[in-house]
Amino acid sequence: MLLIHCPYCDETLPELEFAYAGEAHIARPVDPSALSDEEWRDFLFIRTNARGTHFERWRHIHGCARFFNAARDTVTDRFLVTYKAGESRPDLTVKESAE
Amino acid sequence: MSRYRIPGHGRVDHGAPVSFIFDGKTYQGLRGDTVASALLANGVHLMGRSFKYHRPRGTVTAGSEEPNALIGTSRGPGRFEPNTRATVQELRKGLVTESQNKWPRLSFDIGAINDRAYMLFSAGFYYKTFMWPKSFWDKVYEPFIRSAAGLGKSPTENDPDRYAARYLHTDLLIVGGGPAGIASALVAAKSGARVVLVDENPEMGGALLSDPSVMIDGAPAWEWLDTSLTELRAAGVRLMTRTTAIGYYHQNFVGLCERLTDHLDTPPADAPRERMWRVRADQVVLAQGALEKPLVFDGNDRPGVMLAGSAQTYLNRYGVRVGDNPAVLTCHDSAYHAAFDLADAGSRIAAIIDTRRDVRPDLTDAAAQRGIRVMQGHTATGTKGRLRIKSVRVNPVQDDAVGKPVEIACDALLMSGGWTPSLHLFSHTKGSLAWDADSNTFLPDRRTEACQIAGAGRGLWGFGPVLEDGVNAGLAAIEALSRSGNPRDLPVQNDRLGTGVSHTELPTDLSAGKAKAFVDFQNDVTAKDLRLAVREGMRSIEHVKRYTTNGMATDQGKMSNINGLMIAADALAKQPPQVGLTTFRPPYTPTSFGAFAGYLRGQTFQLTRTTPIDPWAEANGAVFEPVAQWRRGWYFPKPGEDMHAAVARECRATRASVGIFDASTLGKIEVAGPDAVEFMNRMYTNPWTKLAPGRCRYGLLLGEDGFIRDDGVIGRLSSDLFHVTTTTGGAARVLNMMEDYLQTEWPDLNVWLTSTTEQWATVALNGPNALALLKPLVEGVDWDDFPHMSVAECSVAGLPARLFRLSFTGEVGFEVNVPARHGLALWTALIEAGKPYDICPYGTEAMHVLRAEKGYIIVGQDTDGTVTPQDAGLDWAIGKAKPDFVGKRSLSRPDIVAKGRKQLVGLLTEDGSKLEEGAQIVLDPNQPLPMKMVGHVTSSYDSAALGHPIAMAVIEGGHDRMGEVVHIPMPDGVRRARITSTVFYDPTGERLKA
Amino acid sequence: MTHFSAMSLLKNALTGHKNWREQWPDSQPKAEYDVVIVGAGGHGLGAAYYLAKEHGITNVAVIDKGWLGGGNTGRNTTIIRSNYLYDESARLFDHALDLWDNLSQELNYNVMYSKRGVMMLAHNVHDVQSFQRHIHANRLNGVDNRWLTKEEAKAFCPPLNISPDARYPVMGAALQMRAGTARHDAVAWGYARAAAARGVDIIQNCPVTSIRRGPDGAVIGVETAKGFIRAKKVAVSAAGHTSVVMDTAGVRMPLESYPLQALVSEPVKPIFPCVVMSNTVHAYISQSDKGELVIGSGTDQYTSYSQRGGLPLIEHTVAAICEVFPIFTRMRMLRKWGGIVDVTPDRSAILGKTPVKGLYVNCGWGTGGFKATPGAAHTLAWTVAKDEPHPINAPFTLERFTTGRLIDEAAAAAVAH
Amino acid sequence: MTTQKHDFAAPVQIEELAPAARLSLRVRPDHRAVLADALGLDLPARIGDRAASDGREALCLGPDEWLILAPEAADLIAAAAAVYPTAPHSLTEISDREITLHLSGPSVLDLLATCCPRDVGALAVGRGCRTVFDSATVTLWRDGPAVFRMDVWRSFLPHVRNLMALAEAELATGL
Repeated sequence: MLLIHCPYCDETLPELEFAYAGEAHIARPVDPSALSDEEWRDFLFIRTNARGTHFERWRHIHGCARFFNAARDTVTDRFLVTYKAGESRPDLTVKESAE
Repeated sequence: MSRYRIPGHGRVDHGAPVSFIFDGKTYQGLRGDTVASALLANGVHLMGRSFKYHRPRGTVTAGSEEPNALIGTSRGPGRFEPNTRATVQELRKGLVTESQNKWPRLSFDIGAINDRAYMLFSAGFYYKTFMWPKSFWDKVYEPFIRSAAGLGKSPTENDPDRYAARYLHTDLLIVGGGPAGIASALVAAKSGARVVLVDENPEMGGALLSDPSVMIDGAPAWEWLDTSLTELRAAGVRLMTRTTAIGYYHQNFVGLCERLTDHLDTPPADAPRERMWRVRADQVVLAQGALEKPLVFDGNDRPGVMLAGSAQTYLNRYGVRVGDNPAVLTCHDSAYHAAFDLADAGSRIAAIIDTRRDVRPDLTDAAAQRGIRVMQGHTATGTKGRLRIKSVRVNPVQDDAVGKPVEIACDALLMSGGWTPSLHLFSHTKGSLAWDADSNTFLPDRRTEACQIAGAGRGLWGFGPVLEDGVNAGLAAIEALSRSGNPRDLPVQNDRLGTGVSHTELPTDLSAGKAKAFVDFQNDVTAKDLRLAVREGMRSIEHVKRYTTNGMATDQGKMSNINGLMIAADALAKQPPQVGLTTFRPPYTPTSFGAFAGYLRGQTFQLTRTTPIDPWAEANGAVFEPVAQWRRGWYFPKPGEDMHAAVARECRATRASVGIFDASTLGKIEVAGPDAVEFMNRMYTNPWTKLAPGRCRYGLLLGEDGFIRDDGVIGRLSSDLFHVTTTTGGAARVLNMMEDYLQTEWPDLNVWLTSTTEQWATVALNGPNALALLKPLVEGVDWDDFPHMSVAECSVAGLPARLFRLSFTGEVGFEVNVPARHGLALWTALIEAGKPYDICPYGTEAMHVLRAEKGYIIVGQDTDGTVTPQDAGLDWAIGKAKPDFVGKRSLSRPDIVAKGRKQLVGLLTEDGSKLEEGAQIVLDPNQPLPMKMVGHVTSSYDSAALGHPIAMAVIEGGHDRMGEVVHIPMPDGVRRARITSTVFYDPTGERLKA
Repeated sequence: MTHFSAMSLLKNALTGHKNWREQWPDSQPKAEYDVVIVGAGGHGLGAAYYLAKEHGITNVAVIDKGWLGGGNTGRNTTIIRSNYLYDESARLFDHALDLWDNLSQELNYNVMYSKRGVMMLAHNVHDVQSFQRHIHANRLNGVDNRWLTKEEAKAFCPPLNISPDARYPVMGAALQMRAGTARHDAVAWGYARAAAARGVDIIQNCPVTSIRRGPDGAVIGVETAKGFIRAKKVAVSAAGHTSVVMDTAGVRMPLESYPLQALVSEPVKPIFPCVVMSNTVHAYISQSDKGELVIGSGTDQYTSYSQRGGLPLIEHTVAAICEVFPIFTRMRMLRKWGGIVDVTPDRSAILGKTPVKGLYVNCGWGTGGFKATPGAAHTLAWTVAKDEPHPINAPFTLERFTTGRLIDEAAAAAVAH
Repeated sequence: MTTQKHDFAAPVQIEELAPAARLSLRVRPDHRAVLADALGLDLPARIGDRAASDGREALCLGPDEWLILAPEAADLIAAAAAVYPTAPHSLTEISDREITLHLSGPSVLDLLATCCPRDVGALAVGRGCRTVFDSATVTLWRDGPAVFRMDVWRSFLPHVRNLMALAEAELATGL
């Protein structure tokens, strides 16, 4: 069971309090009607599925109920950092974890 | 007194005899014995039969790594378990045990003919045959293989015992209560850190329990052990015995299985049998020690052949001599001490056979003093004895040339192939191992978790070095906890240091092809099986393991992995690391399902939600159905009524007068704030801006993929406040989806969501008399301005209420919401007030029928996650003028606008028969299989109101096929049905206007 | 290739098994191949075998970063069935079932395909409706699948608990009699041996680092740890790692990789005669020829390549087994392991051509890939050989995620694959 | 409400408390002070912190969420409504949504540790948190070293009580 730091509660808590919410930084287009079918497909379905650092969303569903972002190494499952919704992707060049 | 027990010797209670049964015979043991030690005390070595060849087997070890001595254990009805390790099961009064995998009896087993034909049962033999004739596989071959395999018998009764679980958070978890673990705990405890020390044995001490001869810190080993444990208890260290660390998971999450009652004569009532501890530790020290390796030679599996260290354990811990004249076969110094201890305890050591030419003189001298003959530079090439070893065949080895054999009589053979660090938990963490060529073992290398490894687990030998290492690990751990501690000196006198060499198979003068030199005892994998696997192209240890099943027995390779690897590497002429090591997987030792299930059994397996009105339904004979997490009243049968009759009556009564229905499970979400209407416009397909306060509207929610996710009636209570209802199953999902958009896509909106599902109890009244019934009970509603699809805050039956006027039946209908605590009061008040109208409680089934008669859909039944609003005939619910809403873009994707999509329609059979839900629909009933199916029946009911069955279906291009006839091929013939509108009852909606 | 038979076994037994030859050579890569297949699992090895056998294309390499059969092929719970709802799925999996039926004889390798029957439990009215829909659809598709009352289900699988007091009472079951299990390793080994015998190179421990494309955009080969390997065609069959490999060819995939865990109990004498799946409580169980209860779990909630997975999920899986089969609480878990499954948005596979010329893909099987092995391999070989869809894999395109023509078994039936 | 008899020998005591007014307040941080004034109650900014004054209690559950307890709801709602135009917010009565258990006794932390994955022992006296007990979302108030209140959604209560009953029996055995 993972340990997750909630950036709102500022506490590190067991995974069972959280719900995974898919890849992060996939903003819903402002005007979907302006998108081609391919662009809309990319928004709906295409995912990075990174092997290594993965930017993803979690929700502290059994806590403060906030959605937030995280960078996690999908090879070790270790969280590199978590940050609040709306904040931009942190620079991890230093944190980048080798396999 | 058992013949092989030494009075007063060991840690067992000689004053407390315990009798138990093995294969129907009663034996005497002592409190503190395991089944294995007690049987050995009685001179019984034969304890089991092997997996494939059914060879007679005795215990090889004295611990949880035992591959052979597996027995069935039981304590009365429902309390039987197979494959229990006799070396672990403690004696308790009335313990009944039996040997396994034999017929008719352990000493004479028909299955042993496999042993005669063993040349046929070579590695992977079953991949190469049993293929002809094809039909024989299912009928003949597989049943044969299955009945031959399988060790013990499964339990066949329900288990009356309870199991428990507990979370535990600590600074430091130390796994292994041997010298290294205790030393770590001693220094860590002083730092004030929360420390937990666990050990799988009934008492702490590890190797100290088997080897009491050393002096630690000036005291005899066992005295030091007692004072140390006292010190730890005093310092508040949590000492957990009979507790196995089964798995090491992410971020120092460790699973511990604590065995609470299997050793008790009579467990207290309600006591759980086992408890799974889910430990989160900031730091972990792994001090799991090392496991002794068997030697690989012909006949190394005969009862009486066991590990030297285990024999020493039986002697010193249980006061049991494993034989009168054991021989010793070794390539490591440690076995000498076993020999010496046994000799000093009165056994006559037949010989010490050492594969090494050169042995430390102090050892040979000590042997000489005891009159023990040491045969240096010798090998063992066979053993004799049917059910117990009688002699061992020994040959000298001179530069790889094996000389003439001699027979040495013995009643036990104590072997030592050296020691392997126990790194199972470490490898659960995916920590990497490094091959140490000198000691021929893998040692811990790169760590992935916050852990230390201490003692024999790092390849150290001797109590002195191990204790020192334990101290250092403890210091490193508390330093990592940013606490400070002081080193501790634990001097050791007459320590038993030692070294050894390592072998593949022992050299032999016999044809290797004939030798039955076992590597995996339980699975009957021999050295030549491993070499055969390599010959057949299995180059990775994973392939070799899977092809031969080496290391896949219930000891999880603890006995066989390293020997298997050495032999495979030798066969491949590679270094072991190039061949790899099979990953150890949790659990460390086999762990009962019950321990994993914990409290999640029976009624606490998963929660069942009930409404405030549920007690009334229960008391009034409702039949319930599970819907999502809820239990809901399905129908309310009168005496003698079946479901069909009850549902028909409930429907008739509702249409004739008034029916009452518990709708409390519907999800409810309060959407409040200045931007509430904007939010609703973006989430739901419908337009909300023009909906006046005090009015309701049917709302449709799509996923971003354009498919229907949920629906419900939504009331606008004020310009800034909506009362949203969702489906019963959808409540949590819808709120999560709304929060997702609100928090991450539209954080600028001033609107907030609150779940009020359980704030309100909801009672639905439907029927021509619903209004008449309700009116007198309501205060605060202007009935002249309360048409269909209205909502008001008022009081009903003197209770604060939110009253909706809406209908899911086509009759005049209301939904009364009152604070949940008053739900039952409201219900009973309405039942009372309804008596003059013959009010009829109805359940979910009648609700389904009534809504189907009106063509109202049930999301999840008439839609299935692939249905768009157009497909469902709900285009009218789409705000055409709205620029965007969730899912809008997907509705214009090519396949969504394409012709021929399955669309929801009504169906009426021509012969008036009822269709089966899920029945498939075709246009041409005479086509051959596979048929072209154009749709299926989604809902089908007998309609009491219409006097005939009705059905809803999705059919390709259905909306353009009104009036057409389609066919439903059933096993008993083809039905014809005509496509109709989905509204079967009161198409003009007259009844709503009442 | 030595022909395997009782005779050859006996003959070799008498000569101490000294004369068995290796089942496949440990090949080193050549400079160029007609077809390179990335991923030496059952799917990849099978595709190579059918390319050689049915299309005469033998200049083929199957490349794997590890040992053949070391991925999901060797980590799954070996359930084989074809009672899927939609025509597309039913055809594909039933095609596989037909091939399973003769696979041992075809490969001269006993893959122990055991038609023990797969029984899927219905625990509520919704399950019943959904299973009935499956059964009717299967009947008209010529796929066997029939409804059992709970008493019939109990008779078919005696350990089953059909007490009405259960938290999830059994209301009945759907049974596919032709379905069952097979020996997973044997599938990989059997295909490897048969493919190698037809000249296919199996190159192990050779990670493919990227797929290279020529100026015209078409595939020209793969970069590997053992250097560049030229290839006219490349087929990716790398399960959980597919999206990583495809990415190097500039093709982004609608895939996410999740950990999937499975476990076995200690071996016991025959007690469990069939395969039972309960999607409502998430319990999948059968008994292996060795006597172990083989139990499948659901996927963890987060994407991962760690092959680990957490304890809570295992606790719930085992609890579910004990709920449906209460006699097993005193059985012991022997071994638990994890795999990586690649999941598409509609939980159906992607099988066939890609936007890149000469690049083919076979992925997205989620938790259901093993059962499809021969069918997927067979139709993929066809598509690679002819550069056109096979009628059976034609619907399983990448394009469907653009057009919206999804094959969503899970949404349609809440049935996990 | 069924109220269990006190048994001071028992390792834990579990009581259902009589219902009080309970409200969920949602407001942007920049309007927090306005609402605090209106409600006459401090609204702590740190998640998990609590405030109390004349019978009213507030617990911060999220960056924009407070759980408020009071003897009765009406005047709170009125007071908040008055500032709505200047400080838009949502104040929703949820008095009936949850039922509150009072948990106390020497083994209360062990009881909670049977089903709460978080380290409840680390929750300081006088603070609170929303967390999970088995599969039920609950709100925990720590009122003393061995005294807690637990708000449980009404329909989840039977399940929570069943689990607690198992744990009580287990704790009583001392094993």
